[in-house]
Amino acid sequence: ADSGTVRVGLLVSLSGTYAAVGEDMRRGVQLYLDTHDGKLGGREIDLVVGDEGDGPATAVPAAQKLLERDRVVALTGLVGGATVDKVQTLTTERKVPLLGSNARPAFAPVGGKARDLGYTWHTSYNSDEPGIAIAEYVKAQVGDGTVYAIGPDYQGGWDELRGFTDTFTRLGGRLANPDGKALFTPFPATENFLPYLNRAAESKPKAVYTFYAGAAAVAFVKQYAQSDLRDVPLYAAGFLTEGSVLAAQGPAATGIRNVLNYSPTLGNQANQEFVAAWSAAGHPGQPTTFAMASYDAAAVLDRALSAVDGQVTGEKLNAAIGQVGRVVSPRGDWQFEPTEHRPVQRWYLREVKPDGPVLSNVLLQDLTTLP
Amino acid sequence: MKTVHRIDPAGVPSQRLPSDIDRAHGNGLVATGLRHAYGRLTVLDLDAFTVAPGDRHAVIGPNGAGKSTLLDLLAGTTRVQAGAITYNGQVITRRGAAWRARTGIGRTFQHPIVYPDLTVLDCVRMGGWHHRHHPDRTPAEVLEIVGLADHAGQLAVTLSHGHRRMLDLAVALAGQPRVLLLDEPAAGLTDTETSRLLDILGGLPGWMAVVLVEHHMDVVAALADWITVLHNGRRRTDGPADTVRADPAVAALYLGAGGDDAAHR
Amino acid sequence: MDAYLIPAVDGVAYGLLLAIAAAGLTVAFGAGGVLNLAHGTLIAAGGYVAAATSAGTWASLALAAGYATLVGAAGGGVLAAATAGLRGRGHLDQALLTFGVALVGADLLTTAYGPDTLRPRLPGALETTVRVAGHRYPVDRLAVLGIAVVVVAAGYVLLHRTRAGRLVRATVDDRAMVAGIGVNPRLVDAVVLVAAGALAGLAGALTTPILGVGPHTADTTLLLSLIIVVCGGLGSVPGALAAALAVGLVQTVGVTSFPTVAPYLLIAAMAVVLLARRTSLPGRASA
Amino acid sequence: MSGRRHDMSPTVVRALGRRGRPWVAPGLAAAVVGVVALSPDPYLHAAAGRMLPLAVLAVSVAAVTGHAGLPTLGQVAPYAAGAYTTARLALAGSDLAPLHLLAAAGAGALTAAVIGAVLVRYRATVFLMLSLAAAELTAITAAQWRTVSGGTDGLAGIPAPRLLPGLPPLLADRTVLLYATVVSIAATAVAMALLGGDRRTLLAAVRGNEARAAASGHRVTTYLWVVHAGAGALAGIGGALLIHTHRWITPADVGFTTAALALLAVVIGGAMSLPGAATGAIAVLTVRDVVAAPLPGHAPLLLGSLFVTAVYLLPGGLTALLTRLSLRLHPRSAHGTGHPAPVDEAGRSTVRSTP
Amino acid sequence: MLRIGDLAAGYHPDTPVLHQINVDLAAVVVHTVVGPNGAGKTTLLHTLAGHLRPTTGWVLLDGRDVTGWTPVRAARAGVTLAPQGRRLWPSLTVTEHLTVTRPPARRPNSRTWTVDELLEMFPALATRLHHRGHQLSGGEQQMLTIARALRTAPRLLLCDEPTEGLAPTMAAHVIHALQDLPRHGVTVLAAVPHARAAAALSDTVHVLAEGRLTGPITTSGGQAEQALRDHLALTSPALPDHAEAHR
Ligand SMILES: Nc1ncnc2c1ncn2[C@@H]1O[C@H](COP(=O)(O)OP(=O)(O)OP(=O)(O)O)[C@@H](O)[C@H]1O
Ligand SMILES: Nc1ncnc2c1ncn2[C@@H]1O[C@H](COP(=O)(O)OP(=O)(O)OP(=O)(O)O)[C@@H](O)[C@H]1O
Ligand SMILES: [Mg+2]
Ligand SMILES: [Mg+2]
Repeated sequence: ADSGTVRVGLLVSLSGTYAAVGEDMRRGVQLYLDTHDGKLGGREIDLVVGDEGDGPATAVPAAQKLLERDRVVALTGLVGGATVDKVQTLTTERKVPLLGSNARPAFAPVGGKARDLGYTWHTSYNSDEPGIAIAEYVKAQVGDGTVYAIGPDYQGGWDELRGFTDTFTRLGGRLANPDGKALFTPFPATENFLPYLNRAAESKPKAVYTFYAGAAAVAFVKQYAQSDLRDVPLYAAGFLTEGSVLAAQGPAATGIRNVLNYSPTLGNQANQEFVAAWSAAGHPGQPTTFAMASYDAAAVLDRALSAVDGQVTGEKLNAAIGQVGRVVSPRGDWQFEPTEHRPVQRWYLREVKPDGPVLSNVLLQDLTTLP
Repeated sequence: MKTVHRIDPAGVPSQRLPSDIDRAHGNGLVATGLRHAYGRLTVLDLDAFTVAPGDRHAVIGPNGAGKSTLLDLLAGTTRVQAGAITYNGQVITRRGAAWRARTGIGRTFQHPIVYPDLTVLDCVRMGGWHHRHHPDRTPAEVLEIVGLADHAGQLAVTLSHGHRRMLDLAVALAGQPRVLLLDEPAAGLTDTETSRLLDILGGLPGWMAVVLVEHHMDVVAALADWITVLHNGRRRTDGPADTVRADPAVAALYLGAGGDDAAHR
Repeated sequence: MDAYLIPAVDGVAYGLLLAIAAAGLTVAFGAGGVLNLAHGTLIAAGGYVAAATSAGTWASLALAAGYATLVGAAGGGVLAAATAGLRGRGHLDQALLTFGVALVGADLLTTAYGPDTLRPRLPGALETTVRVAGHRYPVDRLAVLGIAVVVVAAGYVLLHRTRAGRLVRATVDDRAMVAGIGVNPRLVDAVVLVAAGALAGLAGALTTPILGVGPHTADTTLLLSLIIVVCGGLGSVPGALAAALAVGLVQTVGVTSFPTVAPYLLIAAMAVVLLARRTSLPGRASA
Repeated sequence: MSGRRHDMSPTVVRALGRRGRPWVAPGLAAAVVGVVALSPDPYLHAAAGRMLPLAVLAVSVAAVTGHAGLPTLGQVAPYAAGAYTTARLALAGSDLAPLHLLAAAGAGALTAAVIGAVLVRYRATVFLMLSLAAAELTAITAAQWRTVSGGTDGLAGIPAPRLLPGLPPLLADRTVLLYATVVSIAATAVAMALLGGDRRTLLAAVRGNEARAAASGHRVTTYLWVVHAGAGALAGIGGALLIHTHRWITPADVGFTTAALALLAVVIGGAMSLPGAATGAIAVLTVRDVVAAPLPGHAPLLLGSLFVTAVYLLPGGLTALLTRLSLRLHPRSAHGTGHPAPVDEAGRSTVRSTP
Repeated sequence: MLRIGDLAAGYHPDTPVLHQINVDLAAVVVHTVVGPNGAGKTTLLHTLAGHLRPTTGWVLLDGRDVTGWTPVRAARAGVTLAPQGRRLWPSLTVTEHLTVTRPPARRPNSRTWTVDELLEMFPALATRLHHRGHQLSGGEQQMLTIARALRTAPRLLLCDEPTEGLAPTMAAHVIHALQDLPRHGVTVLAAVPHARAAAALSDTVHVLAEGRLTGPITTSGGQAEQALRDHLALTSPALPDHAEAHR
């Protein structure tokens, strides 16, 4: 392999509402680089960081700068689904691989034609996967009882909840929501969930399923514990209690069962190394799925770059990414699905419990592997 | 068509003016039953008020009597709460100020601000906007008449108070009104300017109807042929100028002969 | 009955929470005429300071409220100094300045406290719930209810019943005439903004234990506060209180009763209130 | 101590603002674009091209805020109407840019006319908040009306437009930049022409004293409504350019943030100056997207600093700065601009003349 | 108390409105300034009250140099302006206007007026106590402007056209009230447009024309007006006889 310097672009939210996630993702990539002498595939890496801000309006100019000024050979990161949706067209046009490590939208067809996903990869998941993965478990828990589904009113919320409700009803489950459809709360305006929760309590559900992230997750969890629903089991996509929000939620979060592709308490060796390196780097708390997926994105680039001969171009790198095969990862090994270019991976059931002095999403059991 | 007679408080019809002929035909501005209240405070309650072409109709009365309110209602600056206004036989009660101005009802303001950011000349041009293609007089000529020609290029906001009042008059004149409502045009004017004002008003065409609210009795005396005295929003007396001015009750109420009762209400 | 009573109680409690958040803006914008778009940032600053200070004890809570108030007052002082040169240049210039300050402040806050959502710790007694008539009520909200009553009453007395409040209004109307009666209008400005800042800081300490504080806090609070202050009629404490309660009720009873149009409710309600307010018609003495 | 000497004045600044030479700005703009377009850097082309929709929106906001005297956040509604009309036309297979512009202008004017019919009856803060409601409702509707907008993630990959049938689509960044520049300058020039001369004076009169204007026969509300609707057409054109330069759209792009940036750009540019507003918008976006790029995460800091500096260094906006410079060069032209009034009744037309 | 020397003031450095103003307001009487519209009467009063900084010249208060002082200092020292154009506070009621304004604490020997005394002086206001500043009639506003100024317990009251817009009875009443002020140790300097009004108001009349102050003309009794007319006729040749004729 050639040993010239290679430029990689990292586009994450460093300001605005999603900055916490963006910061975690940056830490993940940086951690991989720091633990690998700043090299990927034997090449010196020049990591150029751009700020995604609150969405495409700021993200696209930043992406354009990374692509055209800095001429990066790969673009990774990207917090928001809308951003991925827009930046994907840019990277595809320029034949630069987009290696997303967080949200992955549905990529609606354009003008009747399906999107070209040849240059689009994700180390994360499709937004509907967590719900799909946990639905069977929840069905088993509630038996003939009903489940109340509630989430934020935006694309991410729709996808997350759809994954759950579709699978759950297909399995014969019934929603407690009066109209049989999930309830969506205005986003990001809602910070007072109590009325929704008290209203939901009237339908006497056996359990509640939800997805919220960030500030809304903090408010939701705290108010859930203060509502008439407090004794009803709460199931969630794991973002509800992932990362720094858990500390802010405090004891109110205890007992929430949630689904994600990662838990910091996973026992595999890659994870033990990862968690140890995370603590050693002085980062607060435990690593998150956001950090883990970004760490993996760096790992994918590492493997792909070592397979590229000579001058690195987007096209060559993209071809090499297609060949990386099994990726050894803190979440357990996974590999890219050949057409959709997202991981085929295992999903875990976790529960918020004290782990030593702090709360943690402790692994309860494996749920399923989604193709 | 409704004919309105002037009724004085005693119920006796007062003397007729030459212009009553117009009035009988519904020409001019006729207001009946105007009532205006702010909350529970009724500030105007006027059975009838008319001004016909050629009238020089003064409205006097103590401070707060409702004179400006009356002008505001006639000009459409304030919405009519109760009562009706017709102009040349046409009901205009619900018409806005702009509409009334275009049909020929012009006015000046007691507190003249005009258009702060415009030059004096522009102020007058905007006043005569609707006649800009066929002006009786050019804006410059109007300025000449009110004596502000030297100030034509100055911003209106920088005019002295007296000059602003003259400018307000110029703006009103540029609108080529057929009925001209003047709210204390002489207040704050010097002797020189007052006499200029008298010249201007005295030289207005005979067909024009003028309503003059004024505290300067010499100005009223020089111009008015008919005087209405308002008090607490009601018509106290009205009649030919000389008669009213000679009325001891008016003098007691308003002119100060009988002490300062005016302000004690 | 029950179906509406419970959310209505929520609504009142939430509305009073918003009233506390809007109090500072009522003073600065409503009464003092400074369109303070940094209001939300001051609240966030108060919240962060409280989150850093509070440790779940009563003493630390008191300390947190005190620090937050001080920080808010200091922020208000900065704004007072910054806007001193802008008097008479209109609301838009003030908006530009305070918005700039808000952006800078937000950046500094995330640099100092990180991008995470934090939450000040309340003493355990406040974190619990009480059961009344078969329903749960969070104790912290009930406490806020009490505090809001005190804050609003104090605000009403100060703005509407004291000379200081009248001076504030007079200064907005015609500052030169305030100088003409021997009162320095700049002093009035400064006092207004410092007081408004202190209120914002305090509001930060009081509301963020319930709602959390993060990069979004400033925007959300600012928008809600603006709606409350303008709908309530600028400068009127009772008006602001009524508007806060209305917003609270819309955001609870309204959104749960009509979930399909929930996203529109708040803004539509604001528009209806404003459209119906005759005082805002042209030529009337309004803002 | 007291306010007096500093209380100077909207009047003076306003007076200064209106003395700018109107054609200097578009000329300068064209020159700058020429330089950018000649440069070989495609990033510059794309970045510059992407700023123009907001610039056109800012011009529209300036017309309403400066000339009609109604500070507005609501012009994003016609902007959205123009953008979604264009996007839907393009996705439906109609790719003629002139048609897009026309349809967008129509949709914008219609939207603004409807909103304006209600809003122009209000003033000052209440107008501002009602226009804020218009902005928020636009963004919410866009997010909820998924069949048109594609939901909160919006639409992507919208086909590029063509200038005329048979011509290649406008794809290259440089071509898009040149096209967008021509449209923006033309739209601004038309707006300037329409809002120049006596119409400008008329609006200044209406702003200065509504009661007096009405008493001179001016249909105040109608004038303001016409300006509002006309500005809506302009905003609609901005919306069309948004689609032509970005080829994607999300509801957030027609929401509060955009509205606020446009209004602040207008303040930076000097509310009375249309080219100033466009320049202000470009300055804002340059700072946010270009200058801040090497400092990821600190765009708000730089943007905030820009706003603060602008307030202090540019009282009355860029235009007033130009005027001050030209005053310095030709001191005689200073005549009549006035100096601190003995803080006069000027700004207080609410007192009694407008009951 | 106030002495002014070589004072020039205006709004534009090149074109001062006031040129060389010299005046000594030593006598505790009612002084008036007359002059044509636009002569600079308002400018003079504003300069004295500190609302406008003189470009040259000096102002002495009891021998202390106070040139270029601020309105706040002026008001605290007992120099208060009752401005032209009724600059009231629209959002304050009549009562609030009078209560928000207070005599300064540290000026013991000035005559102070309680709110009740002022309402007695202007009874029309007493019936409008809860009206806001902009809800008053023109004349009522004028009264409140003067009442507010008196509430600061001035030693020198600067009145800009105090009787403008007042009905004759009320004007007489206000003139009477102003004439009474020197008895309480208050010096009054009133700007009036009319020679007649000036003569009716005071014995010490200053004439302002072309940026310069002449006078004072001090006459007594009925000759005042004639003396003044004669004087004005000299300074302002355009003075017509009209007004006389129309009377
Ligand atoms: N907006 C308002 N709200 C309440 N009262 C008002 C309002 N406007 C006017 N008034 C009251 O209405 C009465 C009549 O006012 P108006 O201005 O018509 O009097 P006027 O006869 O013109 O007096 P002046 O000679 O002093 O100008 C006054 O007592 C005034 O206080
Ligand atoms: N803000 C200003 N800027 C520039 N010039 C001004 C300003 N205010 C007043 N002037 C000019 O100063 C001169 C004196 O004005 P001032 O108001 O002092 O006159 P005045 O004697 O009070 O007149 P009046 O009797 O009409 O009130 C006038 O020529 C006026 O045009
Ligand atoms: Mg009046
Ligand atoms: Mg004057």
